Amino acid sequence: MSRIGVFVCHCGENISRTVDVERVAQAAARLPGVAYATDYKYMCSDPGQSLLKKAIAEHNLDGVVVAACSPRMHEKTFRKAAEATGLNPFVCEMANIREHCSWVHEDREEATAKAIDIVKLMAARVRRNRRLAAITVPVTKRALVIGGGIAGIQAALDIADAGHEVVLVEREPSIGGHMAQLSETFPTLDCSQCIMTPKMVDVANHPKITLHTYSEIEEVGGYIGNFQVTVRKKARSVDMAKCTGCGVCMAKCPQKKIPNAFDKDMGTRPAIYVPFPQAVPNTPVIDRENCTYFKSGKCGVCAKVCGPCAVDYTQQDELVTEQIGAIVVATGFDLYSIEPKPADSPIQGYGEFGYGTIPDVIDGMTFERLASASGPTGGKILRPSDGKEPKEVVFIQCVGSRAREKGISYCSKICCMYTAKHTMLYKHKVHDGQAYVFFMDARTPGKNYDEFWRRAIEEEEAVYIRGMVSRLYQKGDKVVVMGSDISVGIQVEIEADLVVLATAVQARKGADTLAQKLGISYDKYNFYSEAHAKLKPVECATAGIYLAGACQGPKDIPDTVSQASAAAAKVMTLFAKDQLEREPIVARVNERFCAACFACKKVCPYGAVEEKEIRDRQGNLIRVVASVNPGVCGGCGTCQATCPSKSVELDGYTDEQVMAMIEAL
Amino acid sequence: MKHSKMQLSAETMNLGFVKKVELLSGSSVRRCFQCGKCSAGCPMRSFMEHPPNRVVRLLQLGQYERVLAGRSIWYCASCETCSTRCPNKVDLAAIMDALRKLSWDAQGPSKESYVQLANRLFIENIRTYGRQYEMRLAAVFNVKSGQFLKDLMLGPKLITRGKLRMFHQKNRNIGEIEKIFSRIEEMRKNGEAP
Amino acid sequence: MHAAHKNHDFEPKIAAFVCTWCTYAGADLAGTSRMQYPPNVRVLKFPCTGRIDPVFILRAFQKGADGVLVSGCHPGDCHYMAGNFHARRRFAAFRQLLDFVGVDLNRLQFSWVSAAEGGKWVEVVTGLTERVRSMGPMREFKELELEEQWSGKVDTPELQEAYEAIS
Amino acid sequence: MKNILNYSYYPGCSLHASAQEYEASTRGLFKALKIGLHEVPDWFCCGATPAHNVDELLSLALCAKNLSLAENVAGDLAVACAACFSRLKTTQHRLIDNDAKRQQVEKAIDGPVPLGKKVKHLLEILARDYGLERLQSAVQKPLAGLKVACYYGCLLTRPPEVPELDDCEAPTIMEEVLKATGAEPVSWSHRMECCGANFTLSRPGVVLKLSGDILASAKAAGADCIMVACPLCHGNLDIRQGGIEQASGTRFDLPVFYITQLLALACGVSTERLGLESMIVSPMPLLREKSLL
Ligand SMILES: Cc1cc2nc3c(=O)[nH]c(=O)nc-3n(C[C@H](O)[C@H](O)[C@H](O)COP(=O)(O)OP(=O)(O)OC[C@H]3O[C@@H](n4cnc5c(N)ncnc54)[C@H](O)[C@@H]3O)c2cc1C
Ligand SMILES: Cc1cc2nc3c(=O)[nH]c(=O)nc-3n(C[C@H](O)[C@H](O)[C@H](O)COP(=O)(O)OP(=O)(O)OC[C@H]3O[C@@H](n4cnc5c(N)ncnc54)[C@H](O)[C@@H]3O)c2cc1C
Ligand code: SF4
Ligand code: SF4
Ligand code: SF4
Ligand code: SF4
Ligand code: SF4
Ligand code: SF4
Ligand code: SF4
Ligand code: SF4
Repeated sequence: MSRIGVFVCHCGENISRTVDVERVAQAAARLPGVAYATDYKYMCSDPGQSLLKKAIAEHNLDGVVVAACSPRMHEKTFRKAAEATGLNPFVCEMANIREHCSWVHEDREEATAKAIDIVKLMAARVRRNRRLAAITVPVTKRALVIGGGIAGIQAALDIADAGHEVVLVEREPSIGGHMAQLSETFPTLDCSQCIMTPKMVDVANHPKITLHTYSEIEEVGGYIGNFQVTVRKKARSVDMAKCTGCGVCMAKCPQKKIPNAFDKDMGTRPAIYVPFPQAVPNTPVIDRENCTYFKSGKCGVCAKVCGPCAVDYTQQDELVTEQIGAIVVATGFDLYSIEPKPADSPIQGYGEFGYGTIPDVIDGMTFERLASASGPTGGKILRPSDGKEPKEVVFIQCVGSRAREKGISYCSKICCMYTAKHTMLYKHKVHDGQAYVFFMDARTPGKNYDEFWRRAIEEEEAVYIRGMVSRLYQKGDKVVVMGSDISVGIQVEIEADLVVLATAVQARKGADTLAQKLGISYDKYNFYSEAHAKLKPVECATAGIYLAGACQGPKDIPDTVSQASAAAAKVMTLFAKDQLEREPIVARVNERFCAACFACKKVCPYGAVEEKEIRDRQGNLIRVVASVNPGVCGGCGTCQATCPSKSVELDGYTDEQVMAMIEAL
Repeated sequence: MKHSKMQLSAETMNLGFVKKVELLSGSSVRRCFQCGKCSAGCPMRSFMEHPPNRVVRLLQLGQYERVLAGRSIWYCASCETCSTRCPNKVDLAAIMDALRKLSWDAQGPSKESYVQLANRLFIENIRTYGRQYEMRLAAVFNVKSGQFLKDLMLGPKLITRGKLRMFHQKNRNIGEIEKIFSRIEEMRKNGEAP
Repeated sequence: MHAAHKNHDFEPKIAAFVCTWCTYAGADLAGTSRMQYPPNVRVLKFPCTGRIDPVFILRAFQKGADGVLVSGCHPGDCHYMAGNFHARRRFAAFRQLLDFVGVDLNRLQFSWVSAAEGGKWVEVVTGLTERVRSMGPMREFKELELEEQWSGKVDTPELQEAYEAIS
Repeated sequence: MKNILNYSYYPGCSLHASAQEYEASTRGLFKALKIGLHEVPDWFCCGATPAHNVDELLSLALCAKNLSLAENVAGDLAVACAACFSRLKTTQHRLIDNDAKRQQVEKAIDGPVPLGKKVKHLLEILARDYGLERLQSAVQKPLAGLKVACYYGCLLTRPPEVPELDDCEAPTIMEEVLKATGAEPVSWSHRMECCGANFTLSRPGVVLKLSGDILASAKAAGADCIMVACPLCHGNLDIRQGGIEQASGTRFDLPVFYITQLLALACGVSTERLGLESMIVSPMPLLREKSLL
């Protein structure tokens, strides 16, 4: 740029009170490359902007410096004005002589000298500015939702209701996630299945939703607006198109004794099964590990009894590739198990609670199944060892949670509430029973939550004991609980019929593998990381990928659903445009000089640097160089500062521009 | 002091003492969040006036006099149950050791004299004989504690079964043990050891 | 309030390399709050401290700066997630290099100033200005024509090491 | 595999006094199994609980001294007493990454601390080095029908990072060794509760309570006898059993065997070498009843 215009603003008196603006303009006019300089009372006002536009046209300017307030205030304003005259907006820059000068200095001489320097720096920079074109990328308006728990279901329905296509991928044979296993839910005690199943059916029937159950993400490529996702549809051994869901196969399957994981192994299921009666889709799968046919080639009963001939033992895994514009990750959580940990595990576990050797020590989810009307006991609280109704039930909170050395250091957030719920459900079902809860703190910071907890104590007569339990052991048909009440300072011993452990919420096993496929980050516990804890709680730092539910951290249903709807809204915001436009502050690689050391690739926080193969006309590989994907690059410039051969440059902050400013110091 | 109000201020909280405990025990006191798991499993709880979790709590508040004045620390059996099960790896057993040492060095402001006496005799025994000499240990303890009749019935039984030796075993290299004791004393005098 | 204007024998020039999201905004806040500080500082804006090449600092010293300030977001607050982290690692290695070539490290300051810390910006700038003023002008380095060596080529073992330390 | 196992051996004070049956049966058993035991000459008391109770440095120095004496005898260091074992291992554990402490100790004993010397409890040697299968095949007289409560006490497993013998909450090593003899371990609740060893002298009342609970629990679980791997536990459960019975008014009549006594018995070591007559609660009626003599 060699015909730069400098416009010095008085900002009423805000600048001119301490800075001699006329002298600044005069000095600016003498700077190399400056063709025109003036000052004006209010540059951002309409007349001010007109003045700028007129000057550009009249003096044939090819660069602009507005010496005024902070660019954070008005850079957009002046770039737009410049653009209106046909100038490239990125050759217009602001020199901040207000926030950084007139407002922070009193001495007129000094302030004026500094203002001149500031203008000088910016003019030197603008001389080297390039015309940049805003970057646009097309948007595929089709969302992928990974995980079909309440989070995934809510997000999928919201996006689909907005009229966009959704692909929902669920690993299990049915959607529903943990919520489908719950009995009644705090803080209102409504039946989980009653509020959940209609939503599951809506997903199945929604014309905009493609549901892949019993499926996993195989591969993810591309970037915001343009992902390619390959889904592995595992072989169900049942043709979904033919199956009517009549259930005859399940009734006739001779393999009936397989522990039912959905019921926490308390009941059994056949080898061809749906996880629970309200499953969506209601199409069975054959559990090949336990099916006689797959183990020994015999049986084949289900195929014989199936009227529509839906059973297909030869079915193979199928790979489907989907074009996707945005991804919502909603893969939920796992529960911490108190089983012994392998020797190399950094956490020790809870041997003192019986390692699953005491049958009447169960976890919270098992209690949910016991309390659930559709559970293995039909909603009666009966203990696993002998099927008797327990009269003294002890609940222990924070098992695995908040235990930095034995388990994990965070609070699982939901167990205080669900334990309070459990004591109530128990009291509702066993009127003459007594519930005890060992706890450290009651963390109930939600709407109507503390009231709920207090109700458990005051109305349902649960006895809360502030203190933890050292050990559990079997004594006859009782489980002895060795605890302490720290308020009284005395040890407490309870001979319980049933002990329920509120085990911690943990990240999904394998969450890190999925994160690596998606290129998103996760914390040290393998929960997915949001881009900003407060202001971008549903976005991943990787553009175009959003988070919903417990995969991001322990969450109850209200929080999960809020986040899922928020993630859906973010997807819709993205889909509201056909093209994505973004500031062209992105890095570019000079392929001729790139030494292929990939130092840039290592430091890039966005994974924007790819390895690009350069081939000759015959297609022979000549060499590999770095290449920045402009759709992904965040524009931090770390690569450039890192590149030892200076082969990558950040547009808008090139070495040339920076050096010019330094020269002008 | 037992029931007097805790007056907390930067002066009354003796955190310097707590630092010493932390240094000696190699275990943080602040990590404890008062879950009470230590106290729940402590076999000696019923003999202590402050349960283990409260010992840590009092340290957190810099109220070490209250801890040392009581007999809790002397009634800890060093069974390591608390340290093993603490969710935060507060090494309470080591903290108890540290507190006993500090109390011991300060000539034991604590009430529990029998345990201290037994410890002292045990250590003296090592210094003199190199090994434990159970007969002397028991005899001297009984004399010094004034409990002449205690375990009277056991002694003869043990002797007839050959379990109590009338004469002690002495090491040939007994001089070395004395050297270890005196080197440690020397180091302490020079401030080279805690 | 800035002390009444005094005539100093020497007014140093301070170059401040700052990130746009945190420190630049922090300096803006100092302005909107009308805080006062010495006018010796010249601000160069970068998207992120991660963009700041150690060579810029050397060049600034050569081109007349008597002191250099590098300031960005607090650790963990980087707008680009990890840019300032890489910058920190790079500068740690770089300080040794500067020391090696004979720059008094008191002339160079790294700091974290967030968008909410107008006061801290004032403190940092004032502190550095006063310190450098008392040290006198930076002659040594300007006189050295090290330009060739500092053009960013990896031809000194120190720089090589500095780069390797980054990965 | 070469089957000759050789160890340096630290018996500890009790084995030369109140626990002489432990010493005798250990020697008898190891001889029968052809495992070499070479006593460290002129070892000192490890300091046991009283030393670390009030003077960590002294405790570490005493153990360090013993470790350095043991350096002169080849082989891993075999230890019979759970308390000595715990103290020696603790010393190594505390000094391995604490240079300052290590230097203090080195100064106190005027020499280096052999942190690399492997310290092993007899249980570990029998179950792991010798091996359960070989142990089983060495058994000549299976202890069929004998119901045994295996008592671990505190220090064999706690704190987990020190003994590294077995899981700190659900250990099985004693039961496994016992099963090799053909006896039957009972499942009971108090196998890792504290017996109050530290208060034997000063506060016998404590022992009466803690050890009483242990005896009661073993009895309730249907045990014929108790097996221990520590002379201090033995002292409380055996020597004090009469006192406990008197105080609680319950009759237990539970002989308390050392692990090596039962193993040696099963391996056909002559009963004269088991020190059975030294036990305060005589095991003779039980052994006769089960036809094990
Ligand atoms: C015992 C217990 C009681 C509770 N009670 C209540 C209550 O009363 N009230 C309340 O508000 N909250 C309660 N909660 C919390 C509630 O369960 C969670 O808030 C909720 O389930 C979180 O939903 P989600 O969709 O995020 O995760 P999930 O329910 O875990 O769903 C995740 C889904 O993703 C699928 N998936 C996982 N990985 C993959 C993959 N790689 N590819 C494809 N699919 C995948 C899973 O199969 C699953 O279907 C309770 C929790 C527990 C443990
Ligand atoms: C002391 C304190 C410290 C905190 N610290 C933290 C923290 O460290 N981290 C954190 O995450 N959160 C913190 N918070 C919580 C945080 O302040 C709130 O979460 C957040 O401010 C809520 O934002 P809001 O927009 O919902 O409500 P508000 O901030 O209350 O905004 C509501 C706005 O609506 C306007 N308004 C009200 N009524 C009307 C009307 N009728 N018509 C038009 N306008 C109206 C109000 O003037 C106001 O501007 C803190 C809160 C407090 C009190
Ligand atoms: S596979 Fe066949 S038998 Fe089984 S549910 Fe489907 S249609 Fe019915
Ligand atoms: S083939 Fe397998 S799934 Fe089908 S009925 Fe037989 S066992 Fe059941
Ligand atoms: S929610 Fe309650 S029970 Fe769960 S970890 Fe947090 S404090 Fe413990
Ligand atoms: S750092 Fe530079 S040379 Fe190395 S791969 Fe990246 S662009 Fe190429
Ligand atoms: S500028 Fe930043 S985001 Fe872009 S490629 Fe370089 S390092 Fe990656
Ligand atoms: S177990 Fe640990 S955290 Fe809990 S009260 Fe005891 S010392 Fe504190
Ligand atoms: S080590 Fe001491 S405080 Fe800890 S549980 Fe044992 S006796 Fe109690
Ligand atoms: S947030 Fe980070 S990246 Fe952003 S400007 Fe600050 S230091 Fe740089």
